[in-house]
Amino acid sequence: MIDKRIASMREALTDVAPGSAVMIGGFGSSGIPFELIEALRQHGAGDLTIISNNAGVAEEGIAALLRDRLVRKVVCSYPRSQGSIWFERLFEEGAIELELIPQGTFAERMRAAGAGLGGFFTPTGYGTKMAEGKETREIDGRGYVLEHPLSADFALVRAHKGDRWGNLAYNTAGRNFNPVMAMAAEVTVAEVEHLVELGDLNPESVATPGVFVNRVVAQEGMN
Amino acid sequence: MIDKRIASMREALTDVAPGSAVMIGGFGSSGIPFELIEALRQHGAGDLTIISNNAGVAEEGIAALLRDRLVRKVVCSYPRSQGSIWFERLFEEGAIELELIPQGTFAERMRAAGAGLGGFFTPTGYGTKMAEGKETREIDGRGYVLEHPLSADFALVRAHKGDRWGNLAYNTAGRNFNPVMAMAAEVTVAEVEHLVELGDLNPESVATPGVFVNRVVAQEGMN
Amino acid sequence: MQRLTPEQMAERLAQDIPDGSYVNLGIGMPVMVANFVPEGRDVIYHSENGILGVGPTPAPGTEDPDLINAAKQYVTLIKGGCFFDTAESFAMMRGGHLDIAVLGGFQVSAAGDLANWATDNEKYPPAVGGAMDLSVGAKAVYVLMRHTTKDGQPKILDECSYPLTGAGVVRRIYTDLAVIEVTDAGLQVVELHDGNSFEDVQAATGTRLLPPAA
Amino acid sequence: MQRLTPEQMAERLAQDIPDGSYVNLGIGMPVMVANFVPEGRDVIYHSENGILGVGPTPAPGTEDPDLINAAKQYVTLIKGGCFFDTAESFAMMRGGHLDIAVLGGFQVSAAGDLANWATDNEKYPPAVGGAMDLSVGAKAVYVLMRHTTKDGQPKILDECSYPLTGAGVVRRIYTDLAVIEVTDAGLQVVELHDGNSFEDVQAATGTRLLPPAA
Repeated sequence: MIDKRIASMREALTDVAPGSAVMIGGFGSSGIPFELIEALRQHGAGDLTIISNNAGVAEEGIAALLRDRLVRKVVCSYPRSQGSIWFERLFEEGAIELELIPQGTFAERMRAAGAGLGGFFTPTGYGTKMAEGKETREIDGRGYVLEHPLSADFALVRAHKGDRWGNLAYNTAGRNFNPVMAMAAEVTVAEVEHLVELGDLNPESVATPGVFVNRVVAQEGMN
Repeated sequence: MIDKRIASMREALTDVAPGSAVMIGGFGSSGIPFELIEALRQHGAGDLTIISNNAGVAEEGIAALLRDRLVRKVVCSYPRSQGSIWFERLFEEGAIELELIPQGTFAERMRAAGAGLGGFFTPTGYGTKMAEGKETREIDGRGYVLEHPLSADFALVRAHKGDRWGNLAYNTAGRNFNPVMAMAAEVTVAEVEHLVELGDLNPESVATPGVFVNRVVAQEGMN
Repeated sequence: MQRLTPEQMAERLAQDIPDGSYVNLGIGMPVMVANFVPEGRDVIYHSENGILGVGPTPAPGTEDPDLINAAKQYVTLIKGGCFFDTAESFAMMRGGHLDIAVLGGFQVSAAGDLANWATDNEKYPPAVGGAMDLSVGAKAVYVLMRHTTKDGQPKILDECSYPLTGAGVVRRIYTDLAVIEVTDAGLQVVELHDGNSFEDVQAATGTRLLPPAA
Repeated sequence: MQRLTPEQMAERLAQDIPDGSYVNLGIGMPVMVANFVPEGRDVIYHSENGILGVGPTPAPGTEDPDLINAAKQYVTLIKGGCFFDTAESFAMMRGGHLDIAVLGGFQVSAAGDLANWATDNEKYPPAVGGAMDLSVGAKAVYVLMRHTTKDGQPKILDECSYPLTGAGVVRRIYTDLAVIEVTDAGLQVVELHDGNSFEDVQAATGTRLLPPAA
C-alpha cells in the first residue's frame, strides 16, 4: 500500500537537519507552500541554504526564515521584490550569502538534477558577469556557458490538489517552479490545498507525477 | 487575428521541399499523425530525413514513405518493431541510412533544440558504442556523453484536441514525443482529431502551448 | 527638448508590435505597452512565471491569488491562454519562440549591449530574474527607457559601465526623445519625437548617433 | 538440469519486488513479471512512452488506440495513474526515480555489463529504445534471461562480445537455472533452482561464479 500522506506539516519536516539545502516552490506569492515554510521556521533547524526564486516579502514565508536568522545562503534569481526588507537588511549587513542565477538557468539546473543530466550549455549569461569562472564554448557560432545540476536535500512544494500517491495538480500560474523542484530534491514534501481520493485527478492533468513526491500534507489553515 | 487553421492536410505541407528533415510524433501506433504522413507521401518530396521513434509497420505511416523510397535517412531509437518489413528490407539493401539514438537522448536532444540549449551531458550510452566519436567527461565521478540539439525543418504531430491558436491536448499516452517535436522544428503542423473553439481547452491541461505550433489541421478521415 | 511621458513612450512602442505577435513585457514601464496595442491586433502576452495569454487586471474581489504576472501584480487569463511550469516557460523564451521582448534598461551601448540588472552599488542586492534569458532568446529585444538618468546623465553609451544583461542583444531603443535602431553601421535614429532636433538628441547621448534619413 | 519455465522465472523475480516500488518492465519476458507480484503489494509500473500506473490488458473492444505499453500492446491505466511526455518519462528513468528496471539480456559480464540491443549481425538493424537510459538510471537493474542461448552457449561471460547497453549496471541476474548477484567480489550465486547443483550451473556459465553461502 502506497500512502504518502503525513498528518501534519510539523511531522513532515522532522528530519530536516541544520545545514540542509531546501528548495521552496513558488513565484512571488503564487504557489508558495506557506504552511510548510512556517513549519520549517518552527522546526528551527538553522544554517539553511534556501533555493527559491524570490526571498520573501514583509514578514511572510522565506522572509520569516531570514528574520529568525535560520538561513546562511539564498540561491535565487530575484531576491528583492518590493518589501523584501529582511533580505535587504541581511544582505547589507553581510549576514547572508547570495548566489544569483538567471531564472531560466535556475529552473533548468534543477530540471537537469531531476533528469539525471550532468550539465548543459546555455546561451544565457554568455558575455556577462554570470559567466565568470565558468566554462564557455562556441557552438555553431554562438556563445554558451556550461551550467551544472542543482539539487537539494528537501523540496517544499505547493499544489492545488494531491492524492495519497503524491500526484499533484496546480491552480493556474501556481505551478511555476514546483514541478522542477519536486524532481530535483532528495525528499519532496507537498503542501496541498485539497487532498483528494486516488483516481480523482485527471490523469492527463497531473503536472507532477507521484513518483517525484515523498510526502503529502493537507493544509491546516495555520496561516 | 491569430488563426493557424489550414483547410486540408495537403495544403498544410505544400512547402515541404525535397531533402527536408521531418519529425513525426508518436510511439508505435499511438499518437501518430497518420493523415499528415499520408499527405506527405502524396506530396511526394523525396530524399527526406525522417526523425521518429519507430520506422513504421506493414504498409502504414512511415513504412509507406519508405516503400515509396522517399526517405534517405531515419533517425530513431527503435526501427524494427514486429512487422517493420519496409525498414528491414531497405536496411538490408543498404538503401537507407540509420542514425540510432537511445530513446531518452533522442527526446532530450529535441527538447534542447526547442529550449535553446547548446547541448547536454547525459550518462546514457557512456562506455558503449553510442559514445564513440563523442566528447565524454567525468563529472562527480560519473561518466557522461555530450549530446547536441536535434532540430528539423518540419514537425508533424498528432493531438486529440486543438484550437485555432495551436494549443494542443492529447489523449492518454498519445502525448509521447509530440510535445518535444512541436518545440524543436522550424514549422510545426498539428493533426487534430477535434478542432475546438478558443477557450474550450482547459488552460491547465494544454500540453503543447500554441506558441510552438504553426499550423493546425482537423482530421479528414482520409485513412 | 520635448520629452514623451511614460504613457506616450509605451504607446509609441506599441505601434511597432505586429498583429499575431507573442510578446513578453518586462517589469516596470514595459508592462504599460499592453494598454496601447492598436485595435484589431491580436497580441499574446507571455509571463515568465508560466502564462501565455496574460489578460487585464481583474475586477476587485475576483483576484486569483496564484494568477500574477512577473511584476507580482494580479492578472487574468484571456480565452485561449494556458499555463505551464517555469522550465517550459524559459524553454519558450530561450528557444526563440517569442517574437518580441520589451525590457527596461539602465544602459545600452553602441553595440547593442544591455545593462539592466545590477548597478555598481555593492550594498544593494542585484536581481536578474528572466532578463538574461529574454535578452538572448527573444527574436527581437526592444528596450523602453528614458534617454537620460534622473540627473541628466546619458544612458546610451559607447560601452555600458554597469554589468551586462546581454551582449549585442538590443534591436531597438525607444526613449522619451527618439527611436533608435541598433545596426551594423551604428546607432541609427529612425524617429525624433516632435520638436526634437537631431543635435539635441545627440547631445543627450553618450555615443555617436547616425542621423535619420532625410 | 532443472530449467524454470519463463512463467516460473518471472514469478521468481516478482518475489523480490518490494511493496511500494516503481518498476519498469522491459519488452519480452520482463513484462510477464507483472502477473506474479504477490498479493497485497502495491507496485506502480512505468512505461517509457509516458505512463505511470500501467494496468492489465483491456477487455476486447474497450482498447484505447493511444494507450499502449513499450511493447506496443494495449494496456489500461490503474486508478492513480497518469500520463506525461517522453522527455519527462526519461527524466524519471535517467534521474534515478524508478526503483527497479527489469530488462532482458543477450549477455551479462562478470562486471555487470549488459548487452541487449545489438548482435554482431550487420544485416539486422539494431534497436536500442529505452534500454540504455534504464540501465544507467534505475536504482536497481535486474536482468531476466535464459542462462544459455538456444544452442546451449553461455550468456553470462567474462566479457560481453556484443555491443554494451551499459557498463557495470546489472545488480542481479534471474535465469532459468539460478539467481546471481553482481558483487564487488564477483558473481555470487544467491539461489540455485530446485535440483541444480552449483557445479552444473557453473558449467553452463562462461565466467567464474561464487558458490552460495552454505
